[in-house]
Amino acid sequence: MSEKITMAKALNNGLRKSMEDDPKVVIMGEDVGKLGGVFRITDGLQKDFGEDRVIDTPLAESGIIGTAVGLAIRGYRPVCEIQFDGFVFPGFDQIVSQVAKMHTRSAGLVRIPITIRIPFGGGIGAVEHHSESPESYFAHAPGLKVVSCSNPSDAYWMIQQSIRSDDPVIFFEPKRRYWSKGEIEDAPLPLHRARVARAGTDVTVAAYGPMVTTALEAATVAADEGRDVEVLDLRSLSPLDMPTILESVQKTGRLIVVHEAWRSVSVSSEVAARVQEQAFYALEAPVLRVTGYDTQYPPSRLEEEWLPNVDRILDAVDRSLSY
Amino acid sequence: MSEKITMAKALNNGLRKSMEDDPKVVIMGEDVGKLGGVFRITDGLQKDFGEDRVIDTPLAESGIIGTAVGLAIRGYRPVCEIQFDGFVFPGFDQIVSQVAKMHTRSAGLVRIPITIRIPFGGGIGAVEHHSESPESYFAHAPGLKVVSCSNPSDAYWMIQQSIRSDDPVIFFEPKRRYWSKGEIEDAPLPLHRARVARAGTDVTVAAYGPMVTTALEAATVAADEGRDVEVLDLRSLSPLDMPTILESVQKTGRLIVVHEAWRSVSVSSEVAARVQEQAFYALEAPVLRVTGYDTQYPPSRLEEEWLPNVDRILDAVDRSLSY
Amino acid sequence: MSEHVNAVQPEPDMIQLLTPEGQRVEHPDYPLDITDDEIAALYRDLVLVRRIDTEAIALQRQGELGLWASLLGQEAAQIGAGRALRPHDMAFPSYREHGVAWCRGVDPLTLLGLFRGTNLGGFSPYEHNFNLYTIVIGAQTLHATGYAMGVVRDGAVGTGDPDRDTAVLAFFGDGASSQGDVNESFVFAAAGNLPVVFFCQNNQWAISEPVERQSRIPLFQRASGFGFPGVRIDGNDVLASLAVTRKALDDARNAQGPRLIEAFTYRMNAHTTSDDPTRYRLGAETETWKLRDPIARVKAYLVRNAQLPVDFFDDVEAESLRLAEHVRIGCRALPNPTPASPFDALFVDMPDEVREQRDEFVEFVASIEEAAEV
Amino acid sequence: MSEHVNAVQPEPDMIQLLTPEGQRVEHPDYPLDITDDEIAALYRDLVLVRRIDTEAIALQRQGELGLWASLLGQEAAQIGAGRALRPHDMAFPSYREHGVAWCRGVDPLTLLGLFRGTNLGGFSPYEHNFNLYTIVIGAQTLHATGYAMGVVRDGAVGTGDPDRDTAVLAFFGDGASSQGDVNESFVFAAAGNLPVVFFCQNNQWAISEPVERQSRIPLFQRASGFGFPGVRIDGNDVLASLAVTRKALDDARNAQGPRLIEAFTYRMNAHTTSDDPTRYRLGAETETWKLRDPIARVKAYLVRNAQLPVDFFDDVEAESLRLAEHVRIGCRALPNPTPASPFDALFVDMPDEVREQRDEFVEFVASIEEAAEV
Ligand SMILES: Cc1ncc(C[n+]2csc(CCOP(=O)(O)OP(=O)(O)O)c2C)c(N)n1
Ligand SMILES: Cc1ncc(C[n+]2csc(CCOP(=O)(O)OP(=O)(O)O)c2C)c(N)n1
Ligand SMILES: [Mg+2]
Ligand SMILES: [Mg+2]
Repeated sequence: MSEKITMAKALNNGLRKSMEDDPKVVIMGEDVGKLGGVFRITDGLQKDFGEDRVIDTPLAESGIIGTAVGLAIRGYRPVCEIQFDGFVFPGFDQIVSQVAKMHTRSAGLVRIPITIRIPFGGGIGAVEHHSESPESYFAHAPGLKVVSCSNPSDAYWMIQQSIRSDDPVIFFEPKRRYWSKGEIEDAPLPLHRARVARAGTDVTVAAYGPMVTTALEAATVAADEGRDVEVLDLRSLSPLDMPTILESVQKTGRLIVVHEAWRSVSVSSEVAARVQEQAFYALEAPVLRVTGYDTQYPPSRLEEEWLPNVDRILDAVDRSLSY
Repeated sequence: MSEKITMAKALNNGLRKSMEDDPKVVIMGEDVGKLGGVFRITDGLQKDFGEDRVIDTPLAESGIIGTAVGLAIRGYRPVCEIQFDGFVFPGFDQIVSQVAKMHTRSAGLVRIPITIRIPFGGGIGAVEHHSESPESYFAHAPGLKVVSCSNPSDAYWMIQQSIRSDDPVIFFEPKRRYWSKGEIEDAPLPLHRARVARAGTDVTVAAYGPMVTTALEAATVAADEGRDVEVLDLRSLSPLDMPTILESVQKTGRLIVVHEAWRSVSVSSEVAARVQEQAFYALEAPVLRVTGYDTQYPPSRLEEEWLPNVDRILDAVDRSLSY
Repeated sequence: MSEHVNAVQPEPDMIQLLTPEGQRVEHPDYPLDITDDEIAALYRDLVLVRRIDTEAIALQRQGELGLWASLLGQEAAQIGAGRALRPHDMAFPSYREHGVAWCRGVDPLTLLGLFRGTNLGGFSPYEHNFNLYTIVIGAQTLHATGYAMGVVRDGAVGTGDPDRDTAVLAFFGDGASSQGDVNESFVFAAAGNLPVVFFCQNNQWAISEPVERQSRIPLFQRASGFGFPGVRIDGNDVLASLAVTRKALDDARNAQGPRLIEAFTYRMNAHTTSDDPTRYRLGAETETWKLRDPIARVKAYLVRNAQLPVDFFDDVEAESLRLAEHVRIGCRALPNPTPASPFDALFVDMPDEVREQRDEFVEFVASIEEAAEV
Repeated sequence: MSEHVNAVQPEPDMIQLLTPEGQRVEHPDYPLDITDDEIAALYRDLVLVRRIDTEAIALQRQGELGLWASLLGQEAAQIGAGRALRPHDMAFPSYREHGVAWCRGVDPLTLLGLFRGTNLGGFSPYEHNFNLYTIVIGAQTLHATGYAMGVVRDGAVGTGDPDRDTAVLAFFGDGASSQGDVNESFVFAAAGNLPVVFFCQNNQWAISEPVERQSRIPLFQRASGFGFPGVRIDGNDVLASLAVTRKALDDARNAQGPRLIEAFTYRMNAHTTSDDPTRYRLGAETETWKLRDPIARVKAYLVRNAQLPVDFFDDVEAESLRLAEHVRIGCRALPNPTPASPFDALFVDMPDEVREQRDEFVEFVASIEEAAEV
């Protein structure tokens, strides 16, 4: 085990490693060069790898994704940075109609090994469009793989695995955890495997990205109250690691899914729908969800309450156990 | 009751009525003028209402939606036509970041009464991007209302209700049913109410848009086998009419959700998630789903099999009843 | 031969009516009939919006605002454009147009909610014919274009009646010029011959990216590719901004179609209070631009040429202090958002499922407040 | 003064090297050294791709294809451009570039799968350096631009080595010129000085919308707004298309940056076989354009000037009949998609959940086939 580093640094190290390992890896996006990105995730990379491999693009997300597709066809392995979650939508068409479909369209003859990095989620006191959780949109689209890291070690390994993936990966980074520290494990889990972040027997709380920390905090509080909460870090939102989820539910009989994203037609809807089907007799309570409400992301003075938090998770634990 | 007309004609009549009733209603899109749209839904409207009210726009979906937002701010009530389902994505940013958010952003002081018509779904032997079912993307976004009609009467009434709605409505038209005929009812249901399309006691099949007909066909076959299937036409995908859905599930204890859209993170995920939570003790079997598979929409020579059909629904009925 | 190419023009002509030294100069195409009192009024605007900006930055430092996007250096471009508008014209800002808001009569406090996190804008575009700030780069240019379509449909263009004919002014930045939406706006505006003026504040930077990352030719020339006139002005010259924008708006309202103005200016501060420009640009560049300060030249002109009341400059200074206090005190007094507000403002016609979530949330917030009180 | 406006030019100059009457004319900027045999080869191309088109329309009528997008009238633009490409250049078509595909050596049967519904394209862009058809309007221009970024990064531009230096050719239509993606391509290509040539077939119509709905100035002028050269050619003149595209590609590969070519041509048929143009355009217009037929003029030239084998025209005709038969028979023999194919081609690395759905689907299809056999 190594020293503790921040998630931001872990991502930066992971990107650097990928660029060293494969000369076809290029980083592209707004302000990724000298500035190192608004979150400094690409800090120093342009200096070390040059302007040809760390590309400050014009300000146009469709252009970023669309040219990445062309680079991929030419044999490159582009890593696109979307500056904030709310700014991915001008590139949405290129993502769902081109990135996601090109491999099928070519009967498998073209590979589009693009990684699209998106800092996501709230809790940083930002203005509109800077705190969104758009992962559900992408998890609906076949042809995309969607993952999110929750700690520095996963950040370090998962970004490299995503870049190495021959399939396109939408990589969600929990921006409010960028500065939290942790050690880097010696070896990674497979990219699309969920992880038991805390073993427990009474109820399962499944989360990902920024909410894993919150779920673990809730589990700690619950433990004081004599409730043994198992916390799953889903890590991969598409595909979902159903065996790991089902194993946990078989054990606890109760599941709560937590994310910041809006509730309706979201990743938690899908988890609930699958679990109630695949573990019908194991469930002692309905799958509950603790999520962002179905409103616009609120002004930051309200975000602490609006976001899923320990209180709301504990409340769901109570409700689940009361069935 | 009147004579039978096609859904295409019903929509055309509904649009005409809306334009007569309110001079602020304008229709805009690609080829909506002289051509009357590729499906002729706006046939004759430009001739009768002039080029100022039926606008052939430049070929740019973001432009269509974005200028519609401006027209709405100026007091107009734009009805945008997206030519085919697969072409809504260049306009996705304007829809989810502007159309959906403007009312909240202005603390409720601006209204965006835009209707976005999207012919959707497959089964017409078309090429790529012409057979998609993107409704789940929109049902995830707060600030949008999402509906779909399944028959000429609903088409006639729901399009008018959508246009009259002071909230933005994404209006999904089942293109493969455009030419199916039906009578126009004298009065409509409220826009966001589901409808019992066929009463039954053994199992509920909930569908919308093109799949309602298919569900009814399946119910007829099932009846021969002595199974009494209730068919719900959801009509409104956001908001969902949960009281009607729950009432049916309380009665039958079994629910199957059917749509052409991809399964993962879709409208059926949401229905399943809500029903298992809100009718946990009423369910005698898990909520099952009969949907498009999580692949790209296949080449048309495979679409008949790929799409949900009577066989697959009947199979789900069997599975549900076997619990 | 029909090959068209615009060579790179390193320093193309810019319309200038007031030199950095405060010299009034004439331009044949843009005669400007303006009294010294009117110039003094512009001076007051410039000073006051700079003061609002200074105060907002201070408030951000003190933790009262989450963020602020400074307009320092761009006052002239904004005040000139803002004062060129007629009351019934409509303006569509991006997120930095505090000076334009000022000219429209928007109380600066109204702008602070977004940056303080008490609302997402929260004002009506109709009150001052000034639209909400738009953060998604370029999106507002299409809204302006659509609004202009509405103006045409209302018959409020080219009638010759100045109280009826209406123009629309759309603001965007040099970075924004690369967005599809901005270019689609040009397409729609040109094809429809719409009464919209596109006002690009080329402040040389899009966060850390210099304008050369976006374009290899001056941005005003973009218009020529779409078939309407583009012009570059000295964006630090309030008189040029006023005269050229006024003419462009007049052209637009007289059914001459769209116009593009590129205001050549400079972002003197960081992109926002979150940004650190020392990582990507040299202090020397900023120093050079200080010599072209938009306020100093107006003051120089007034001192040298105008017969102003003796206390004029002191009065403006005093007024700016009062305004600062208004901003300072008012900001802290801005009401926090109620828990119900995101739900209440979601739809005109609230669905039951939203109402249920609202009630759950309101109750939840009340319960933690109660717990906190115990 | 720096006001720029392009007045509407009703009939701007077009580069033409062969008149509709079959007269060879010279253009100072585009000298074309071409033998009569080479022109004869172009004639053969033109005739053969027209035959492919005719045959495909017939197949659609017979229910063998779901749809077809006819290139009738646009053969010259496409063959000229296609023959200007070098083998290692890359072409990014839209969905109507059957003539370009032909020049790249793509078997016409390869194109039919998409329209027959047996696949979604299903071929490798690498085999002939010809990308898959792209239906979402404009998307491919960004792919071409990104590919050109890769070319630059590979050091395959401006080296002076003709076997190494590579250019990219991106096709789009007049309607597509309005899409954000196309304009963003211009931004990226200009800012990066990329070796990409944008080839716009202005066939006057985007389904039912005449080009005036998209632009009030000639489309080749769009490039000037982005700072690179644009040129209009007679799109019904295969020699102009060849010469101008060749030069543009050479410029691009010599690191001169992007180019825009507008081929002024006409869509003689319906938009696709699903379309009914009588609803929106007059037959007279089509009649006029018949006089500018791209094939007739080449034949006229050859008949008048070239020393061809006596059987030349008959041979081409015979070859076209054989090609038609190849298309006719081959189309019907195209393999239907297997049930597993949408699943197998979804990812390189198939997740279990996709595998499960695949197995379920394959089993389901087998079960109905069984049932049908019973
Ligand atoms: C679609 C989108 N992408 C990215 C951003 C993040 N962002 C905010 S401001 C900015 C730079 C804008 O530059 P410019 O248009 O020149 O305006 P300026 O800030 O200089 O006034 C960027 C990239 C955004 N707001 N919207
Ligand atoms: C994004 C998108 N919107 C709409 C369509 C539907 N559509 C197909 S072709 C076409 C017209 C294209 O016109 P143009 O670019 O001139 O090409 P042409 O068909 O004339 O070759 C339209 C609107 C589409 N394919 N993609
Ligand atoms: Mg800028
Ligand atoms: Mg065309």
